[in-house]
Amino acid sequence: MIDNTKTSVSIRNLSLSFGSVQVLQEMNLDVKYGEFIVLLGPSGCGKSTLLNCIAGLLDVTGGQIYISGKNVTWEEPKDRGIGMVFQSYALYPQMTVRKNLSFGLRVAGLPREEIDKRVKRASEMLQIEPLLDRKPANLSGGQRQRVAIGRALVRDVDVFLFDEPLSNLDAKLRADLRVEIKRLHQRLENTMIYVTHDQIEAMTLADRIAIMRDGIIQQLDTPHEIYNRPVNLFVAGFIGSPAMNFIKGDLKSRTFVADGVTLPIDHYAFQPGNEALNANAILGVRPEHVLVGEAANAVPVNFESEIEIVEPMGSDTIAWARIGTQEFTFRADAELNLEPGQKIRLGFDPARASVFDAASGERI
Amino acid sequence: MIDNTKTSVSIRNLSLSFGSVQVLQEMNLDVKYGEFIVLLGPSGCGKSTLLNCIAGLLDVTGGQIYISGKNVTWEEPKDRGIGMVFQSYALYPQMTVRKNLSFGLRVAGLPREEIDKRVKRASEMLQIEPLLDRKPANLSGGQRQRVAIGRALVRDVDVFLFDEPLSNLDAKLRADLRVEIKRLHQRLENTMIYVTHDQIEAMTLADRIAIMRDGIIQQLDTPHEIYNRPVNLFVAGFIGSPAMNFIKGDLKSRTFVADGVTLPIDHYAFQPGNEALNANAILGVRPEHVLVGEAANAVPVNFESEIEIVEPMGSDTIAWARIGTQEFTFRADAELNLEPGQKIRLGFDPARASVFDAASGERI
Amino acid sequence: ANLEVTHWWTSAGEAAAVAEFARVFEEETGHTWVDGALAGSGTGANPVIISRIIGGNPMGATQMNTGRDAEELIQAGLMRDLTDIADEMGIRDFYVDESLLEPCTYEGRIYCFPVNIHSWDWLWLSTAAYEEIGEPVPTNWDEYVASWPALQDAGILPFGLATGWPISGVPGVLMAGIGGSDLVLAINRDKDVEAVRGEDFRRVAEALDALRSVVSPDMMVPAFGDVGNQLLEGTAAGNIHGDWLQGDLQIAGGVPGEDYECLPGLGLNDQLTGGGDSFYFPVLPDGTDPEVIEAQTELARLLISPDAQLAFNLVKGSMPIRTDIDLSSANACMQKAIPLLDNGLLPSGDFSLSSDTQQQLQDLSIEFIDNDNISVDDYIERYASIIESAD
Amino acid sequence: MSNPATLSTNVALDAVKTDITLDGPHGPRPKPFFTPRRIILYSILFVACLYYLFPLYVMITTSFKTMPEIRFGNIFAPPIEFTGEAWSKAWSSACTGLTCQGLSPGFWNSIKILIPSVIISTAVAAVNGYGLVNWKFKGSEIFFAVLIFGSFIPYQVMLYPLVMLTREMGIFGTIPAVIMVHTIFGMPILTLLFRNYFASLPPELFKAARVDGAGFWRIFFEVMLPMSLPIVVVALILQVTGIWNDFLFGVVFAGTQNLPMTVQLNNIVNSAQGTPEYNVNMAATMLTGLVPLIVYFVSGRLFVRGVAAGAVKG
Amino acid sequence: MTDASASERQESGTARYVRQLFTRNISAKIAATPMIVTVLVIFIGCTLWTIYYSFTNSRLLPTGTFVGLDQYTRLFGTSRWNVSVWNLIWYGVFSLSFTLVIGFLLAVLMDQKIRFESAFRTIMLYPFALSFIVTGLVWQWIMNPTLGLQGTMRNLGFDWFTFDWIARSDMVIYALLIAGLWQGTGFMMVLMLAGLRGVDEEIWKASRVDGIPTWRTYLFIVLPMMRGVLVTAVVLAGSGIVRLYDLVVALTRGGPGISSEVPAKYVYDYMFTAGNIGQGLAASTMMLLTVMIIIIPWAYLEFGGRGKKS
Ligand SMILES: Nc1ncnc2c1ncn2[C@@H]1O[C@H](COP(=O)(O)OP(=O)(O)OP(=O)(O)O)[C@@H](O)[C@H]1O
Ligand SMILES: Nc1ncnc2c1ncn2[C@@H]1O[C@H](COP(=O)(O)OP(=O)(O)OP(=O)(O)O)[C@@H](O)[C@H]1O
Ligand SMILES: [Mg+2]
Ligand SMILES: [Mg+2]
Repeated sequence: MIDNTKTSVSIRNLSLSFGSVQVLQEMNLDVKYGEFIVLLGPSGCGKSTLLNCIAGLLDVTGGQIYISGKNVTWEEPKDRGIGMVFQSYALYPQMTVRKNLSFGLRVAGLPREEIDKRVKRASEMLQIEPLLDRKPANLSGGQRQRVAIGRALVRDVDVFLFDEPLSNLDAKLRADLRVEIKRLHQRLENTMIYVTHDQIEAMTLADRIAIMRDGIIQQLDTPHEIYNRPVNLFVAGFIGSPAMNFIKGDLKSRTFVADGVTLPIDHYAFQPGNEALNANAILGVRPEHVLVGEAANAVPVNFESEIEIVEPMGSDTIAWARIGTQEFTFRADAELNLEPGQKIRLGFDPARASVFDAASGERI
Repeated sequence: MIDNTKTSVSIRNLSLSFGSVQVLQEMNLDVKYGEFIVLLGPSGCGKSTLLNCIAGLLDVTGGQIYISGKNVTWEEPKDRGIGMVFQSYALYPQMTVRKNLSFGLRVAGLPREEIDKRVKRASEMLQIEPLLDRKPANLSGGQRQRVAIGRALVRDVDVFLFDEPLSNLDAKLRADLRVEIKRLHQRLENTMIYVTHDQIEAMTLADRIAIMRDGIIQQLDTPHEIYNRPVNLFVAGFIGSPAMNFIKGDLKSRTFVADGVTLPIDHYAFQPGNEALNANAILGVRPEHVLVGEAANAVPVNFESEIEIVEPMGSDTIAWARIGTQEFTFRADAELNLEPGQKIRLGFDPARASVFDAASGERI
Repeated sequence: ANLEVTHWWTSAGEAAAVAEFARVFEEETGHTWVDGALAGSGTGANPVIISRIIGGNPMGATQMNTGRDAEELIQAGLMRDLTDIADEMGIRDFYVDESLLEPCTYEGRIYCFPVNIHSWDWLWLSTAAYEEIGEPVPTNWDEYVASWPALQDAGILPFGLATGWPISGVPGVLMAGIGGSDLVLAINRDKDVEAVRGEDFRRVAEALDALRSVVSPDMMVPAFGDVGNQLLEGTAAGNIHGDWLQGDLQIAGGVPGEDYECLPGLGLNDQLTGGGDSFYFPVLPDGTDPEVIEAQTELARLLISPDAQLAFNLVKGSMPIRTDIDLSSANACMQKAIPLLDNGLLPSGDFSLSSDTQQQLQDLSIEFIDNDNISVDDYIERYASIIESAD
Repeated sequence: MSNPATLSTNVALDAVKTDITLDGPHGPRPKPFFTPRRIILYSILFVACLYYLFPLYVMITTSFKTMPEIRFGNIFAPPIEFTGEAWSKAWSSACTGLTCQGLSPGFWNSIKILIPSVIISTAVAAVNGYGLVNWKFKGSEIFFAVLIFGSFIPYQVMLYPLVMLTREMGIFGTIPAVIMVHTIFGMPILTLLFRNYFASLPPELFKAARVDGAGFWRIFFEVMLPMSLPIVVVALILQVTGIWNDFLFGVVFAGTQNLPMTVQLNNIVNSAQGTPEYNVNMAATMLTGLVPLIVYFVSGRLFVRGVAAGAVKG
Repeated sequence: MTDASASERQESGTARYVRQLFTRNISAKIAATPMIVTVLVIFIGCTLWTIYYSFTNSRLLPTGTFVGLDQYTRLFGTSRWNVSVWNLIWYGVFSLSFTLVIGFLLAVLMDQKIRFESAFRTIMLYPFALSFIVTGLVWQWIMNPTLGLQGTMRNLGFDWFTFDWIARSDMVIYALLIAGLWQGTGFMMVLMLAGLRGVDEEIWKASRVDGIPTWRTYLFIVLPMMRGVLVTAVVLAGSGIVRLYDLVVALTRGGPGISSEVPAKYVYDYMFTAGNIGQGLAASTMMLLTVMIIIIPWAYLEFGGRGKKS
């Protein structure tokens, strides 16, 4: 049976189809108590669907869902011990904030004092006390989302589900609320499952990130691992901005040959057993791991190239060069004052690079 | 008189009101031939309105607009020598790409061969030849936007107006098209006026950026200047992510005192005449200009602080600490492995900081 | 030429009668009668007719309520002056009653021709019903009222009634029959309010009160033609309705004196109230084909010609407006009426009251009959106040 | 690592023992389709449908019965002696006054009125809506508000002045008069419909066309109209049914030569010649209702969508 | 740039502005004329005409002299008018509340992911395609006490069966109601359904997570969110009610007695049958006033409210 002491949410072989379209496929996922899991993936990959299944808003086609050790596969949403926060806030527009917070509790028949207590606590925690008697129409986006979180909060649940809660907000508010959600999590120590499109959110909030594609989890790991050791091309390309450079070439006895340029990558941390592989391969190098000018000479792999385009971005500059005939992007300090046409030395540490099998896309 | 040889678009005392709401106020702006101007500002500040005035899609309330030296204030849009690209693409859905491109030319009554020639040239330039016989519904977002650009291109105009052309695209496509627009500009040497919300776009594309607020241009300068020498608090806070730290304190004979902490900022480049000012002031420090640990000791201003929150973002980490009682964000290399609770030395170079008058918000 | 003639004679008998006009018109003049029948009696047809006349698209001729209605149209110069035709035909010599022409006369000129004397003053009785209860057919209103209980016991409707306007004529008939000629003249012609409040009118009101106790809406049939059927079948014993009901009775195969009986003036009065259906000839717009105007003239002449009069009225069951017609072929009921005509006609409400007043009186009577809460006194009072304000 | 799913499973199962029994769903069973709730639901809907269908049923059956059957039979019963006589009589030989041509002349008159009225009223409203959205002028919103207010004025009030107006214009009693009246009274709701629709199109399209140099009509015909097919269809449907069902304007303004079918229907039903022939009446009623019904059934979804679209946003 | 030339440009700009105001977008202005003329001449002009002549004693032709409030005094002293007004109020209240309630209930039922939804919808909506004349005739036939439903049921042996509302003064208004509802509820249902479907799906999810029973969600959350649809529905239904005429004429002709008379019929009868235009127009003016009372709050909500929001 499920180990109650460890998993808060456990998903077993979950499948879900809409008619003939299989959206989730035999999915397995275990979330520990107090963990902050972020679901990340391209649009339509099934993130919301998974969240709705956990919440009980969709009837699953197969498999089981356990929350706090209890099989809730066919339980009503309200009995699952979950709270949910939506992208569109989904506040009841004609009720005041206070009523929005308390409506579910009143329906559940809680005593008045208890309701007041909980509303008070939640609104203090989210600093929305001054708003309690306003209607949602008179709140800003950030305030609305705070109320929506509050509505989940008053219900005293074990698991919080967030479906892109911040994507309707502007960049600044998004950053603020992100920090607030982080603080909330540190304070409540609840389990949180959080869907987003925003990598920054994912990286900064998550204990673990699940990268999904076509209803299948590609990689479930800490942000650090996902960033540094993506398991396949998809994950590697999906995470990071600007995107990782993918250089096509051949892996031959620990050297990588691309367009005749030979890159010695023996410092690369191969997956166990893959050290001696010869294959068509793709070398992934993050633009921010590229060293420029003098510094490049300090790392094992370095080469000279001509800068084609320069995009200054304030503190940093993104520049395009080539490795052989292939495009190569890198990030440099703005102080370097790079110019198109300039020849410059570039280098990277193979230990921080990734190598993928060209055929399967898997990390080598 | 307007100097024909230099200004492509010239705006003189332009005002525009919707009813009682004054959206643009006595605006003046001169754009040189071949210049790439980006309009940046919060939502509702009047960016689109300004663009629409230039295009002739809104009747101005007062002032004049000159394009290529000609007063076009009351000219029809088609007679102004402008092309416009919209956020929503605004392709005619019932026409094929080819017809979309040629519609304006047909309206103008150009001969068939001329039309074909221009459509051919534009579609080659934008690599949309294979799409010419499709309808917009069958194109991807990026392709649609390319067609929209093509529609401006075929008209052989002097000035291109872009209203957030990329904000409907996803991050990856946005980056690609950004580069393409940059290439197009390098090739056509047209004047371009470009509205965006995206700082990265603004920084990377612009020759000059105009930061707008409530219908008034706050600062019009190169990206470098705007980033490094914002003229006021608004510009300083608006540009840069994470946002600049603003530390409240008092400026006294070239030292800055905040919450009892004294920061010697005599390296700061004061505006001429402001060197000896004593005032309530705000010190602005960009998180990415903060030096951490050992390195901090090399700069004039440094102090010790405790880390409160850490947001890992892949290559970098954003961390929150305090200076006195005030929040202080900084960016550090991910390799430093910062932890909440850790004590660490922070420092910055006052030469790269900004000091503002607390009352007026202007740079000192 | 084609001449469009509008009218609302759409019930079986009426339609057959108007067909006689058309036939004679076409036979004798070679013009074509374009029939513009408009159903829904005055309510449905009047707006169309009036709006067409004032809208400048008049028909060649039209039936209309004789009387005050048309006055304004005449004033506005929209109706053709027929005085010349009338003089030429010597109309005053043969018209059955000068009073009939009065409403057609405006400032000494004649603008319309009444084509028949139609009278509401008839009580129709079902022979079959009285056979069923084994009583003789009543010979006047009082006997008829006395027979109601027996009829009701036998499950026969004492009084058949159609929904809508047919009820509107009943009060007038009762007034003439029970109240007598003087009362009619006092109220309708002289607008004498005291007469309304007097004893005679009270008897009329009481009769109406008695009548409303035996009519109920759920027994009403959709059209007055259906009442005719009820009489013939014997499911209803009596009905007050204008002479044109006879047209329908005959078409349904009824024979007067055998299948049904008729009592002009309710068997009480020796004068009939005469209204008339009149034809007006709108002034045709400039540029109209002279032939059409000619056809109009000819129709005007023809409508009151002896042939057409006879043919029409025999079918319609009404009295001709000419005294010089041999009515020996008229049926038994009409024969009964002929002697009454010698006593002169009582002017009908149409003639002496504006349609506005008539509408108000009709509204009142319909309300009274339907609503038992309105007492006889109320009825009299309200009737009086309408007459008081009548013009 | 061929299957990423295995990967995630392995990673996940670090924390959990793998001996979970995978034997189908646990917990309360999903609800079956035929719950009592759903049975009640369908029953209510079914009863509601009976109410809506009953008149249609009565109309149809009655129209196929003979008169004796109607008199003595039962309103529910299907016709015993199935006869289409009433239909043919209603269509071609029922009498009004002296003319016994049934509804057929009215049918063609209705068509004669319908086609130009529908086209012109829709076109005018489309241009109005387009102008109101894209070519606002001072006071255009006020005109629109009055227009909407006008749609609530009882028609009878307008009848008299309109008669005088059309007379002054010299078109009273002709088809152009009916067209004008239908255009006027269709204008509020149709303009609203088009205005809402055009307002829902991205304004950038219009701006792009302006920049491309197209003028009022060019933008209307080449850019806006091709995109407004759905709403045009809706407007056509509303107008076809509305104008077909009209009685008052047809009878007053169309002129005697052009009396529409509804007038004929009224004449046939109300000119009781002898015993009313209910079967003929019903057949005539059905015949008159047929055109809007066919339009409605054929256009089904569009009708609903348009009616809703026009009203919800209004 | 010298001062003189600058002010010269300024001036030419102003002059151009004035000129452009008239010549600019000339086609747009031409295209708007049908609407402008309709509004000014028909809706405003005719309304003023109506009001003006309601203060005269015009008979068959609008030629009367000014008589002040006489027509109104008479109007409110006339029992037929008063009955008409009361009928309209009763009919209005019932019809409005029933169409809204039934429309909403049906829409809710239709919203339960039922099968054959479009068939149900088609059946409920088809009467809306028929004219009131047809509606009135059919129901008159069905409600005919002897030949219709009642007669049939009695013939079948159900002697107690009574359905003679059309012939009873106190019930006839309900007969009108039945026919009116038959014609109009389907439309309301479609409106409401569109409104229901317009509610954000996430609201439903939120309320399910909150454990709020379906009926409470409909009543306390979704219904208030449909304000726009409801207002539209009320206005549409309301204007239909005020105009009520065809149905009455076809179904009851105002009877029995005057028990189903309505104001529109009063207007029509007095204007065209009784030849008393002054009286008819006074009644129309009262109807216009009623419409104003209905529509001004709506216009305020719709347009005033919208102005505030943006
Ligand atoms: N009710 C539904 N009926 C049919 N298909 C659906 C339904 N809901 C979702 N889908 C499909 O399921 C897939 C996954 O949808 P889902 O909403 O879970 O994606 P997502 O990852 O949340 O995307 P996004 O990031 O855009 O929100 C999509 O292909 C979608 O088209
Ligand atoms: N047609 C209009 N009527 C009234 N006010 C308007 C209209 N169009 C824009 N405004 C107002 O003018 C101001 C400026 O609008 P504008 O669209 O130019 O902003 P913006 O800077 O483009 O914003 P965004 O970044 O959101 O596109 C806003 O306050 C807006 O509400
Ligand atoms: Mg989603
Ligand atoms: Mg904008």
